[in-house]
Amino acid sequence: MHFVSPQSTEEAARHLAEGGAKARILAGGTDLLVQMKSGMVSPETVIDIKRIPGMRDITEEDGGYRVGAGVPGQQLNEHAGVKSLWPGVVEACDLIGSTQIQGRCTIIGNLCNGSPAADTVPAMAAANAVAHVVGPSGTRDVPVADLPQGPGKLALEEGEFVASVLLPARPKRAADAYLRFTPRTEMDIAVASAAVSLELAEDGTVSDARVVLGAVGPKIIVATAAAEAIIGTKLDDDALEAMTKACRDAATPIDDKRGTVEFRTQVAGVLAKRAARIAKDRAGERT
Amino acid sequence: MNKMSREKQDFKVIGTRVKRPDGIDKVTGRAQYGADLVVPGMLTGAVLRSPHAHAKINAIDTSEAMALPGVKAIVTNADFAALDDEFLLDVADNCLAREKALYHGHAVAAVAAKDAQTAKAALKLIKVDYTPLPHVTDVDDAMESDAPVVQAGRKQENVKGDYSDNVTMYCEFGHGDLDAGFAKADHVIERSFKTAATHQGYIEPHACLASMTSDGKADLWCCTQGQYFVRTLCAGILGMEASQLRVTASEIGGGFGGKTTCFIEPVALALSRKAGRPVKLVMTRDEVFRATGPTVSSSSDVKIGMTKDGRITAAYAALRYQGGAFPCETVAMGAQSAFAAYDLDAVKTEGWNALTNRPKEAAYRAPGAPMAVYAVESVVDELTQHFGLDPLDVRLKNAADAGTLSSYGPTFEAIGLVATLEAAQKHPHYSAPLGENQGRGVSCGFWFNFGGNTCVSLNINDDGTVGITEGNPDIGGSRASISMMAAEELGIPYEQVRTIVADTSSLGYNDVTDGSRVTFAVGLATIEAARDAIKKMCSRVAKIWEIDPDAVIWENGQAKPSGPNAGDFEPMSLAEIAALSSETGGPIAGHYEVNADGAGVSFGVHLADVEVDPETGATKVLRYTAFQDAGKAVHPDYVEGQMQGGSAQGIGWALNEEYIYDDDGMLLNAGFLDYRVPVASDLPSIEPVILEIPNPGHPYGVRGVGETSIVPPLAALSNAVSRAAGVRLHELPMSPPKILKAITSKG
Amino acid sequence: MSKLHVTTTVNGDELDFVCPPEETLLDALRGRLGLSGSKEGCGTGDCGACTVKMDGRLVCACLVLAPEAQGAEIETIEGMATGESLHPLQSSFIDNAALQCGICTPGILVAAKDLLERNPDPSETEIRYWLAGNLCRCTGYDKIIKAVQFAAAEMRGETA
Amino acid sequence: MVQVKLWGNLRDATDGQDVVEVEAGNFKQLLDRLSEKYPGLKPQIERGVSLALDGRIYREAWFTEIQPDSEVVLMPYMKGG
Repeated sequence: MHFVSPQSTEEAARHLAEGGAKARILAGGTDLLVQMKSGMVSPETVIDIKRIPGMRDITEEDGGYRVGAGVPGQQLNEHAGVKSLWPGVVEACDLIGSTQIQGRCTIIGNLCNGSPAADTVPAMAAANAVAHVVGPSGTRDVPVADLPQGPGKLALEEGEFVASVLLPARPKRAADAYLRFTPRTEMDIAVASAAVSLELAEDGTVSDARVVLGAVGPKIIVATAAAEAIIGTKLDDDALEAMTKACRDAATPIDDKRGTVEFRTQVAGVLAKRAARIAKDRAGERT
Repeated sequence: MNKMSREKQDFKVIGTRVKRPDGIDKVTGRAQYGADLVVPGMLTGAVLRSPHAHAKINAIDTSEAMALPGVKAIVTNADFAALDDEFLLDVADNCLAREKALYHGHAVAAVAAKDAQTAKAALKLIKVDYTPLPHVTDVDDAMESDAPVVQAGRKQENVKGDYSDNVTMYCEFGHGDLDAGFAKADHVIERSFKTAATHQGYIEPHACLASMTSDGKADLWCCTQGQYFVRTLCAGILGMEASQLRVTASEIGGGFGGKTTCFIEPVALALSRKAGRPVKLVMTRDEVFRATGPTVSSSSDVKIGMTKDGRITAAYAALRYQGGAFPCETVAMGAQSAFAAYDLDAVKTEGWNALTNRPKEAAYRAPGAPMAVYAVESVVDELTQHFGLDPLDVRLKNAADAGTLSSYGPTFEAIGLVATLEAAQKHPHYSAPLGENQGRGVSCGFWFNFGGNTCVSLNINDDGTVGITEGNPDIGGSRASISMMAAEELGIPYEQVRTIVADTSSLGYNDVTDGSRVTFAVGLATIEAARDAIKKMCSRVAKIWEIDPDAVIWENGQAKPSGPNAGDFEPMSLAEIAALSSETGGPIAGHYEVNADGAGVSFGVHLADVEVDPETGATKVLRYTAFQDAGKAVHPDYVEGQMQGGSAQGIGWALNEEYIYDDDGMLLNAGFLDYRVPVASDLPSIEPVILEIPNPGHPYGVRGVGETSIVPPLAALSNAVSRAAGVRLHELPMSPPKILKAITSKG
Repeated sequence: MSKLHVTTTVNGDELDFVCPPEETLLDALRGRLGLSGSKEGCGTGDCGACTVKMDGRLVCACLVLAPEAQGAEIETIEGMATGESLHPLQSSFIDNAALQCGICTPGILVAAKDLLERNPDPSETEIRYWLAGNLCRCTGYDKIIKAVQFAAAEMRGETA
Repeated sequence: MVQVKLWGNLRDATDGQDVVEVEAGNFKQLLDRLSEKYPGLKPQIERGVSLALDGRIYREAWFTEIQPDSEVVLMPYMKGG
């Protein structure tokens, strides 16, 4: 195995392209090292991107925030600006692993690991976050929601990697929330999860919403019908009930060691309902 | 054995909260655990494990792996001695498979190489020719007459009936006329239960360092609950003489019963013998889950009859346990424990053990009892709900006490169950208000406790301090407790005593640190060794004073004349006597060797409050109180620690912990991510309430305390969930999908 | 495979070692630098026994590649006491019987020290969540939480 | 004579009796006599048994004295964790 620490994204992309399927990007390493130890992957080249300038920075951009691929979870959680603008993304990030994992894990690693149960991916997708992709033939910006293609699969070309994510600006009276279900309070993988991002009109009516479910399908599910069920409402019980049902209809989970189809479907709806209420309360406070 | 009771005495050291002698080493990272020792020329070992749940091993080709540069030795079962002892043979076959791989993760071969990378690479080059065989992992399936047979010819003479050859033993306990008892009941409830296999979950993986030379001498350093037993097993498996194998126990990073046997130690010795170099072998966490002892999983039926005023008229339990691919008799312990808390006119328990394609069961804190008591306490609770009675009242009404004919045969001596139940009833926890979706559960628990083979040497140093050599790894503060008992008996400060754990060449045989035996049995031997030393000191003083040895007594750390008739002498302190030891006949030491009995059974009662989320089935433990008869608590902090630790393990067992197998017999959750032991944020503060009812079998009234606390939590949690959610589960763990399903189907 | 030369600062001392690139920081600390106070309980970041501080943040040393430590500042349990003086947390763990087998203790102490540096007066819930990544199988956590609270009070000057 | 209480399934070896009588002054004698008188008990005794004497459980201890009026209960060999 080779260990390289490129100084620029271009250099990193070159290593990645040269290494092909046997090269891996190392940011926080909290997934990669586990996979290496279990023998799931045996990379010939590991590309540590954390020494590339800017990779460990959170910068303000057009009223939103750009988060570098090397920013550890704890750094994001500590960022007052991001926390205020996208509290749901931050709480999703905070749920990944332990304090120690927070010292290393990154939201982009969480995205690129390709797990349908990743905590930050539904939250970023609900936030309309945009991934900045660097590759051998240049750069492109892709909505986070469009990247996951299935367990371990992303819509990235060979040699491409995600260098940063933009959490966009948003108006006042808008907020998000993320909830997941795990058997333990911490140190666990989502059995089902839901992120809700919404905007309120001045009278408190939901003017826009995005509802995204995790761990209930081979990839995140952008539950458009669920969002439509609450747009134009004040999140009254009927609207929430309709949203809950729409979430359950959208879910296509599997039975595995972590949960059953029945349980995941049921709980995804419950989580979306609860997350919507939290997001609404938060939005009400952002005036 | 001196049975002098000190219950009324004023203790000076016993009952205080002194600092543990291993504290600084453990908070600074200096303590040396199994994987921490390094010696020159050391090789690294690694083990190849079966990818099949059950397969015949046709051939193992190691030639390619041996040819890899840096590989120094490869061993298989053929490198072990030819054995005829069935017990040893099972341990050996579990360490390295002989004719068949019996479970997913069963060790098949092992490598020693210059470093870990090379050893790992070599494993991939070993070619094993397997013929996969049909497998079985569920206990009820394994008992069916047409089940795949894991090992044939292991059935004991006591097994009757149309079962498969997997059923290795049967047992039955009890007394009285069940039919007549059930006829007297106002209501009878019969339920079936299942509990999953759970792992001890010690944080330190098994690790050892073996060094064997060509003249047959060997040293072994390992994390174990019993270095002497490791010596017995390894010497047998390697065909060595015990005297040639010195085993040193490292600091141990948790055991809970799981480190009472061998998994890698004979393998490391065989590798070292073959390579002519020291070999270190350390398990990964994955290997720990796949190939070391979880406890049994169980299936059971319980039937209990009760009168409307809460008197149990008859009780029956059928217990079916599987302990993996090798015979075990854990079910006998369960069958004896099931109804131990009750005074019953008619009671019967039956137990069966079945072989399955799972790892060989190892002891886990009160082995066999938690799953049996869970089933019994669930049905007792359901009956109290049926009649609308108070759960503690019902238990008090039926509680076993001194003179009760126990459900397993003997008549109880003094036991503390009634006092424990009364303490629970009076505790503020029991009357605290509960909110919506909250419920309170109660359960009793029981464990036997043991004594066993014990040697202690107590040396009086010439400066008047004391060194104690004992042979049981310190797993929960026993070095401190042993020093305390010696200080108490000798009448000197605790700080002047140091206790060390000996290697197998430095002291006679000591049983494994198990059965909650150490503070009881080693403590007893320490007190007797101190008395032996006192006797010798008194006789030295008698010579100095030129009086009869019987005229010298020991009081507050001093030798004194027994009375005015003995003469008028200034008392001599231990330090003064020690300083003159050379002049008065040489070094002074006390010894005691015993196979201790009289450990005294122990009871606990736990109260658990939970809240169940009706929309997700999630259970949160809100409040937890554990009451236990501990006998005299030598070091109350460590007694509390045992009660809290056992409770936490029981809570994990009740809610989330389980071995999950797929249809191919593969273990799906061999890691701490998906084998969910409780984390700090999962638990409330666990309040321990110690009751000190002296054990008549120990000079200070000490009772074993380590194991009982894991027994009550299973039913306490299940009973609490039943009251919080209005649904009763009959299966552990009570994972959220199961609870939600029960809530949903209730409507 | 080519080995890498890594220079890193551990507990204030600049140290260096040579290792294969796939070696973890935990293996390098234990095997190459003789710092075996950090323990491997799982190797997958699920138990916290290998907790060390790296460039100001807690990490599981088992999930860091040793070459990543090039130029880093690392704090381990071996650096916690100052000479003969134990850190208040270390003393508190002994005084409050917060350890039984002790295998999880180094990781918990390193994590708790970082907590108290960030938050000198954490609530019980905050301590429990902060330490959720440090498994302890012996104690049921109760005495650990109390020992952290006790040390925190002492460090705030509110000696009991 | 000492009365020895057996656990349930051992009845198969003693013509259905729960309690048997043997002449014994200590545990060793008791186990020897039991094996002689009831050869069906021998496999279990060889596998290991504990004995409860007046409520106290002993795992080995051949020479523990037994009084004729003692309560003696044969139990399986015990182990802990």
